[in-house]
Amino acid sequence: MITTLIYSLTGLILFGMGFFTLIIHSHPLRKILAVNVMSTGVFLILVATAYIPLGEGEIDPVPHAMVLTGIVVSVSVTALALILACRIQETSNSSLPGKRQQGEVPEESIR
Amino acid sequence: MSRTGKDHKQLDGFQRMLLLLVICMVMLLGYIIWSTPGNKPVLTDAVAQMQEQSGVESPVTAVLLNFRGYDTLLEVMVLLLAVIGTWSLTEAFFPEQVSEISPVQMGVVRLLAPVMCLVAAYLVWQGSHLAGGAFQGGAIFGAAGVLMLVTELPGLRTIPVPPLRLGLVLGPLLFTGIALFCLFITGDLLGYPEGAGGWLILLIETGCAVSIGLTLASLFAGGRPDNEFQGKNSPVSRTVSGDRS
Amino acid sequence: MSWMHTLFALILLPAIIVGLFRILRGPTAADRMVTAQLFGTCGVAILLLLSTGMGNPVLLDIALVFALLAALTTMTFIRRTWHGSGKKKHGYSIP
Amino acid sequence: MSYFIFTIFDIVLVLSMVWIAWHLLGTEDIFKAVVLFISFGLLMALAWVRMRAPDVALAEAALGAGLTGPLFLSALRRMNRTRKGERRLDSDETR
Repeated sequence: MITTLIYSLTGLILFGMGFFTLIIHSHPLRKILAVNVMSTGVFLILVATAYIPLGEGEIDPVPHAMVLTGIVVSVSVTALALILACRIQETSNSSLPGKRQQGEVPEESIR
Repeated sequence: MSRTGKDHKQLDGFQRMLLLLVICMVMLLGYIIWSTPGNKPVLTDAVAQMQEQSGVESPVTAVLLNFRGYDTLLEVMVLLLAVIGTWSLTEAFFPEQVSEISPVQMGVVRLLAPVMCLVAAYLVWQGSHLAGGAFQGGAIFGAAGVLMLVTELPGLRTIPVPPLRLGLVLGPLLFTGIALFCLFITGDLLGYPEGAGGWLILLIETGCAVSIGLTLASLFAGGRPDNEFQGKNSPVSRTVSGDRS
Repeated sequence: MSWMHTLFALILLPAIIVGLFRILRGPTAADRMVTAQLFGTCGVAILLLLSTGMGNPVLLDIALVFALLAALTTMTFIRRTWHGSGKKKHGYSIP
Repeated sequence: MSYFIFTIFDIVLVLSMVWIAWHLLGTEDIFKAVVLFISFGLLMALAWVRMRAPDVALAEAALGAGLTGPLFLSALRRMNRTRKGERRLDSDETR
């Protein structure tokens, strides 16, 4: 019981911290990090509610399966969000004068 | 020394109000968690009863690929969608100055990439009776791809696109195909016929592991493959470029 | 005697926390990355001890995965972050 | 005895996780935040192990500790490339 409580409360605190950071910080990478921390908190709560101490029976596998798929999806979403952030940065930089050369030309020369 | 950005001195009125709201929300959620009667295994017995029929010994794998198979099917589709989104956004990212590969790095890749593939296969096979499965195996397989991408092996930029696409959709196609096959045989979507569950699950897991590995590697590459090769191989971009010229 | 293994795992955990100070202080990026790798090694040790302490051989596989993938992060750091700015005195750091 | 040690292990693990999360969300240096996130993923894997979820721990070890780190490092490089030699405009320092 105590273990369930410890991990649930940790998940809750992580969720709150991530949520707060997600709103007040402006840097896109930090927002993505905050979303990751938030999702971790949610997973922690989900798995902690299914926890049973060693030797007192089997563990409910359904939350584990849910969290397993959740982790994989969250990683792919993170990757997509990172690429989106990069694109936003590249396009917004290239619209400014004087910064186009650094961002754009090397990519052209690679091709 | 390490100044945190959440120093209370730096917060203005709006942020303070927000902090208060977040704390209220967290306390409310905490009360809900506190008052929920926990530690009651809800579905453990239900899973344990059907474990015999599922064809695998690991309960998590049974839930993932048999009892709630359509969830996993949709999830594989989500991964495919992530790759489609990435490919439609930008081209693959390769740093402008490619540094030469030092012998140590080359040695690490030569040593680790095959071992990673081996461990991936081991995890997929192990998924039927212990921890492991398509996702874990696929992740390790993807890590091997990422290792090669990071080292910028010269062959990687000329990878032909059609096999890559085939590999990406192999898992979803196999999964959907088997689901429809089961629909014809037993009348249920993903209702495996008696006794064949284990083999079908292993087949699905292998296909999905390959797809997930390629998906993660392409997500790391950060975009579609170079246009040059795409133009040569795919009819779509050929017509587009033809229209443009 | 399986609680002995758990006790040793518990003793190894502060080793991670001490390393955290190096991540927070570390003047160069390489210091931080090396400490993260140290965490990986420490995590492998903790997992091996816990696998006996909790009586679960599957944890050996997790330790194996940890050890395999630790090289990936280092490799990315060397290829993508460290290189090209390693000639500077303080290495790579974001202003 | 074993139960007691496990509970202490849980508490230390949880406290260090919250501490890491605090610094990773609050620090101004993004690279430091990324390294802290890699360590955070490692501790998360240990937490899954403690909650008797070896499947989840295996996925977290492979994805959370292994693959997200390179993803973030690569994205950091790609973002920095476009703004080489200029100060950050939209930094968190204004906050």
